Amino acid sequence: MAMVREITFAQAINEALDYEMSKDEKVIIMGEDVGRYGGIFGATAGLYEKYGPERVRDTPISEAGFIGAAIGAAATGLLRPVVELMFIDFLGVTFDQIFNQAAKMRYMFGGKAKIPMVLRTTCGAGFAAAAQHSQSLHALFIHVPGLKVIMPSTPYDAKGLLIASIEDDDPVVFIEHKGLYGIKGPVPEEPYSIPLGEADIKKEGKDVTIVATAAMVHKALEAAKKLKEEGISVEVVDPRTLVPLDVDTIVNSIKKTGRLVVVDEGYPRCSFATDIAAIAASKAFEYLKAPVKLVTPPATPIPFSPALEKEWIPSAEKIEKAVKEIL
Amino acid sequence: MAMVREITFAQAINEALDYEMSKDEKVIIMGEDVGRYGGIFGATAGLYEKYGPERVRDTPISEAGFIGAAIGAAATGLLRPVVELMFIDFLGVTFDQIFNQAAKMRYMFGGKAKIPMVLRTTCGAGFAAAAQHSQSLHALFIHVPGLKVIMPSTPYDAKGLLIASIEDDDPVVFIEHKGLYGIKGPVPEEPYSIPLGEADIKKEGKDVTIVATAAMVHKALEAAKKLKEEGISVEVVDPRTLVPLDVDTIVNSIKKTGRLVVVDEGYPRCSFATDIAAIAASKAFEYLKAPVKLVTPPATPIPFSPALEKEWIPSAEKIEKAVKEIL
Amino acid sequence: MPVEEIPKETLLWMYETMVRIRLHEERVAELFAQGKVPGFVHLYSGEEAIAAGVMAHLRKDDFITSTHRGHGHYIAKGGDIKASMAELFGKKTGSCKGKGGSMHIADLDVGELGANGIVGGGIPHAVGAALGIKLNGLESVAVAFFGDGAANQGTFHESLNLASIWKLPVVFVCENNQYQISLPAKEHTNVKDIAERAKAYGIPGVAVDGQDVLAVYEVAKEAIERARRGEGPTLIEVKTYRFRGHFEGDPQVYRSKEEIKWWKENKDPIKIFEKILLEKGIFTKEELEKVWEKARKEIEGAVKFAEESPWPTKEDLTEDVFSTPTKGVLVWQW
Amino acid sequence: MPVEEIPKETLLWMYETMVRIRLHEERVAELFAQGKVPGFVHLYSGEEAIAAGVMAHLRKDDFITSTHRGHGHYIAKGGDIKASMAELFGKKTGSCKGKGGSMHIADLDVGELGANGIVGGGIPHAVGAALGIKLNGLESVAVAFFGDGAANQGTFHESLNLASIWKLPVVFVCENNQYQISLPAKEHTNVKDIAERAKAYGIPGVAVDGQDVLAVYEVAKEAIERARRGEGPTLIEVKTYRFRGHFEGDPQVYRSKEEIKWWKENKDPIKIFEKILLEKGIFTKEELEKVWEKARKEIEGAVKFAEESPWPTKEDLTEDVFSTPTKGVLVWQW
Ligand SMILES: Cc1ncc(C[n+]2csc(CCOP(=O)(O)OP(=O)(O)O)c2C)c(N)n1
Ligand SMILES: Cc1ncc(C[n+]2csc(CCOP(=O)(O)OP(=O)(O)O)c2C)c(N)n1
Ligand SMILES: [Mg+2]
Ligand SMILES: [Mg+2]
Repeated sequence: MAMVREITFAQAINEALDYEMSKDEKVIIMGEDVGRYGGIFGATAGLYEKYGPERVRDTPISEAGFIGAAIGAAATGLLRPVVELMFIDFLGVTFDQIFNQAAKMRYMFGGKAKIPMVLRTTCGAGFAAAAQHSQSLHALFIHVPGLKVIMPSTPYDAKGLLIASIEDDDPVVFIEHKGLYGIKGPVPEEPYSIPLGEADIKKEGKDVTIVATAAMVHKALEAAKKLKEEGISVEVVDPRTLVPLDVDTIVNSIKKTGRLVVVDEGYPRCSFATDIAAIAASKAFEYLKAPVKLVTPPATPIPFSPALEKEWIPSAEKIEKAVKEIL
Repeated sequence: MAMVREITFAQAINEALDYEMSKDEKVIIMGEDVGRYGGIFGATAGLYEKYGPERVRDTPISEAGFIGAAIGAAATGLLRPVVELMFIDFLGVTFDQIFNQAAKMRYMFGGKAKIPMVLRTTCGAGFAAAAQHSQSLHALFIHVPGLKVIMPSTPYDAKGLLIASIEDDDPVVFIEHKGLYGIKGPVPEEPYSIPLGEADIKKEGKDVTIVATAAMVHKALEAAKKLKEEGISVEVVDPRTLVPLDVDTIVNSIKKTGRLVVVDEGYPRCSFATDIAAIAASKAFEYLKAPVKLVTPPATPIPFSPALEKEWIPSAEKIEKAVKEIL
Repeated sequence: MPVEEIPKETLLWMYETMVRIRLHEERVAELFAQGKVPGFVHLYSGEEAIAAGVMAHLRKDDFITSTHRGHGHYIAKGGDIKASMAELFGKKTGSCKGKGGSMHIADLDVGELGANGIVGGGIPHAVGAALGIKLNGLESVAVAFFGDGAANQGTFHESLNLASIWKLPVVFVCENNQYQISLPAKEHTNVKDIAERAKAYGIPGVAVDGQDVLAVYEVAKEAIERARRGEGPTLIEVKTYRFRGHFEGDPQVYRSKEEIKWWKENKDPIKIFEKILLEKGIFTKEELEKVWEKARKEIEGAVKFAEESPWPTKEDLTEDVFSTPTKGVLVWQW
Repeated sequence: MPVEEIPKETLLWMYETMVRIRLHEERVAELFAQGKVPGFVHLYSGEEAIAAGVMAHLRKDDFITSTHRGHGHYIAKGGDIKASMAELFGKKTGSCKGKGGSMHIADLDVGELGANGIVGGGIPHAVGAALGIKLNGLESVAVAFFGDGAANQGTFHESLNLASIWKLPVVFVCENNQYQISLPAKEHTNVKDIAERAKAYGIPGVAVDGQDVLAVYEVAKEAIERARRGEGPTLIEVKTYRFRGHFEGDPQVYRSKEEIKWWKENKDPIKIFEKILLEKGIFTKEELEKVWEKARKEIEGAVKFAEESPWPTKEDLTEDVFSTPTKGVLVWQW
């Protein structure tokens, strides 16, 4: 194979959507401004022109209504909707449909329902978008049994995981970090699928394990690079799929390094960070040589001012510091 | 003082409400069937008759509407609403109002707003009420900065904490476990307030710390009793206030015992259980002599059949087993 | 609608359906009182004409979404009473393997997309089913059932608007039984007819007497045919009354015994229908009695089946969360 | 409303308010382009007559709830432009200490209960404010502003219903600027006038031309006086048009340059008002020009203040989460 071309994360998402729509008529896209506008972040660009307004469907501001409709359509088996919640921050107006309906139907109905739908949404701070447009709320979805939760960090993972998600017969919450849309990376032109539930070791190392997702993977890699200069070898584990979780890869890494730092952009408590720490404390305790470190934002809403926001988001410096504290 | 009379948990809640309403005209109650019916679990019984339909207000099924209204009323300073969400499971239709509005207003407005409101709600399995009427979703509230989260386990705590919550100027989520309404305990007739943020050691011990809340406190005490017969001394810590959290009391207990079991009726991941485990792993690691054990339900929706539900809920037996595993 | 214009077998089917629902509900009430059916149980007695009058027009490939008060919809849509009775008991042979119970009974094979414990939760699902129908070019329709209380939930508003702008083959049936648990409808809604709300979405709305199955049949016919023709949604408000408490065990402090008695005596949909069928000489008394007998047998058979069925076991607890197997685990064995 | 019936100082105030808003918005657009104002910025240019015409009837002890497009409401309700400009810059002297920004500007001291980043999120707050007013026996009113897109959100429905059944002193003002970001209103709503939706709640509804401040003034007067008299809520739909993109940086692929041009040339609310004021000889050209001058100075002063103000610091980050101190901690220093 020739050198793989590089495309952006947003383009990778777009390719996965395009491929699935071309392959299966049942795949449709619904959401606010996904049509004419091509999605507020451009992820659905060109699809309205290619597949028309019936299959790329602009919706009113009725998230409970149209996400509920996606669930109903999926339950009938007549469609496989990919529905967009413009910002993850808006989940509050539609959470019942996601956590009580989509997540529970199969179980409540004794395994007789399939809900093949993907809820695509965006997360992440760093744009001075303030308290209601910057959150990383994956923990709220992870908490609720019945949802698969995906959070890619690279264009390659984005394409492969989105294809796998759309082809999955369960409700999948697919979370795209706004700060990643512009990053470029190698992505094969042909379609491919990355199995859900498989972590990826983004960098091997032997002194400390860092578990991080989405944008935090890149901060962790940045920190790892700096630490390498000081002779500290960091392993960066990217779970990619937060539910189900590849616990083995995480535990094996801790077994190797004996030390764990978890980096998460979600709020600190009842979070993905505490999740991984709890796994370490219960399943890898004997391998741990030092306290587990969690690098998270403070327990505050997200401030608007860039001067404050940059303090709020976990930084490479804070990760470095945390690593050094347990060495 | 003579012997303190015993009343039920539901009566304790009722007394706190009655006291606050009698004391402050701004305190009003809103919710479905809180009036004529006296609340579906009887917690507001008699208040409609005493304070009338304006202050004890039956609402339509519009949780986002009336909880949002409570928030607006609180923000004006004109009222101090105590609003009831009949089951915590219904949070999904109103979550935006709670987590993006009530929780964030003060911070977003630079400290200029006060939101003196209490959201009372009920949680807990054990009544064959199935997947949408049995959940314990406190983790979802704990996750979001800006909410105080209270979860009492005894009639005494219920009264004192509810009085403190209503007198607090911040949005408080006050969670009552359905399985506790009927339990009796000593409760002084006079009003009293238990400071938010103070854990209570429900039983002292020296071999293992169990952290548990609400109904799980009683299961933990049951297990502790059995274990005592085998010579194992268990300390049961009831945080009571989940936000803010009395970390010191928890860490001090681990310091003493060197062992931790967390028992929680919430779903396992990104949960109150992982929270406490993470605190132990990061802040009490040097004291830990054994892996942290988490006793939680499985990662499934809550099954209807009593035959399954009893397996789903953490039991005293499972707690006993967990304790023994780390001894 | 003049009874003469309705095929005799449809009349019989509606009568049978109403009787089967009534007997089912009254039997479940007993079983609840005996402690055999646990949990929250909301019965449909008094409202049978709605399920029967609407479902008379539906086919197996049509879809419905239901509510916490869903037994009647399930039965009328063709659900299996044996499986649902076992479900109410929490048995492994139940339609949801005992995992759902009364509030979550579903039968996707007959297009019953589920009862729902969340008021208003199922309305958008019907909209989605209708979208699926439309995009697949099918002739089916979807019907959403919900109560008067549900009509104040945000999902009602959003769903009717979506259905209207997208011109979907869906019919909204609001079962106005005049109470939202203890709250009288006139205290939660400030319009005479909830059907008037249709205008807010530019769709037809019609209010009808829900104790008269022929009236329900007629308006449902028009709405469903309209939907099948691709002309879009309709809101039907059916005025009715529930004969029992909100749920079993409800002390009903909010309404008088006289009120309940009046409705039972004067507005029992089965009695009203029966009278017409007999007066017009469409069926004999004996023919109708046979319907009761047959239904009674069916229900007793279902109860027996449920009682004799095994409980689900520990192993069943963690099954049925996901459909597509994946790597990775659902963490809980700490 | 005949301009003669409106007090001259009110006319002047409305004109001033519209000019201040316009100049503010156009200046903020520049500052955004220069990178001085970060984040999402939704401007109100073209819609000024609504804020001015409604707020002309409000007092300091009345309440409003606003939207993501909230600068106009804030200014018209009496908010301090210096404080809000500093807020837009993210400075410590901002009305929210830099923590809120454009989408969360609030000034509780003048009854402005906050802009809102969640479409429809503020509507229930106005209902609650009105409930507070009613239970305290006050004469105040609450006004909820929101867009055409917001009228399809569940909170719209629930709020209007609550206000109606409880007969609250609240006025709902739907600013129909014909777009929900890129979606034309006719594709998200299937009724000619959103005002028709009032009937679904048994309250009055009225549609009005939002480019004509006198028309807005008139309908707002009636609705607000009605609310003050304790006669309950009104829904006002104001037909308007936004002159700029949905937010700054919007490529506006969804509408033509010609359309925008037409509106700016023919339907500029300031020009329309100006013409009447001059034609009727109520103010001279010079008097009106002075208004612009004064407003320009005010805004430049605010920009200067904002530019010279200090940034908030690390220490500010964790302040202002809670108001009542408690024991226990907010865990994050792991
Ligand atoms: C979102 C939500 N809020 C509240 C409830 C509690 N609840 C269950 S049934 C009911 C009343 C429903 O009234 P209506 O829609 O008229 O139906 P009915 O019971 O009269 O058939 C309520 C409030 C719920 N299940 N879901
Ligand atoms: C609940 C929610 N959904 C979606 C959005 C994203 N969003 C912000 S403004 C907007 C359009 C609002 O349209 P409208 O109500 O007409 O107000 P306008 O912007 O036209 O003034 C959308 C979809 C949001 N902020 N909140
Ligand atoms: Mg009802
Ligand atoms: Mg608009």
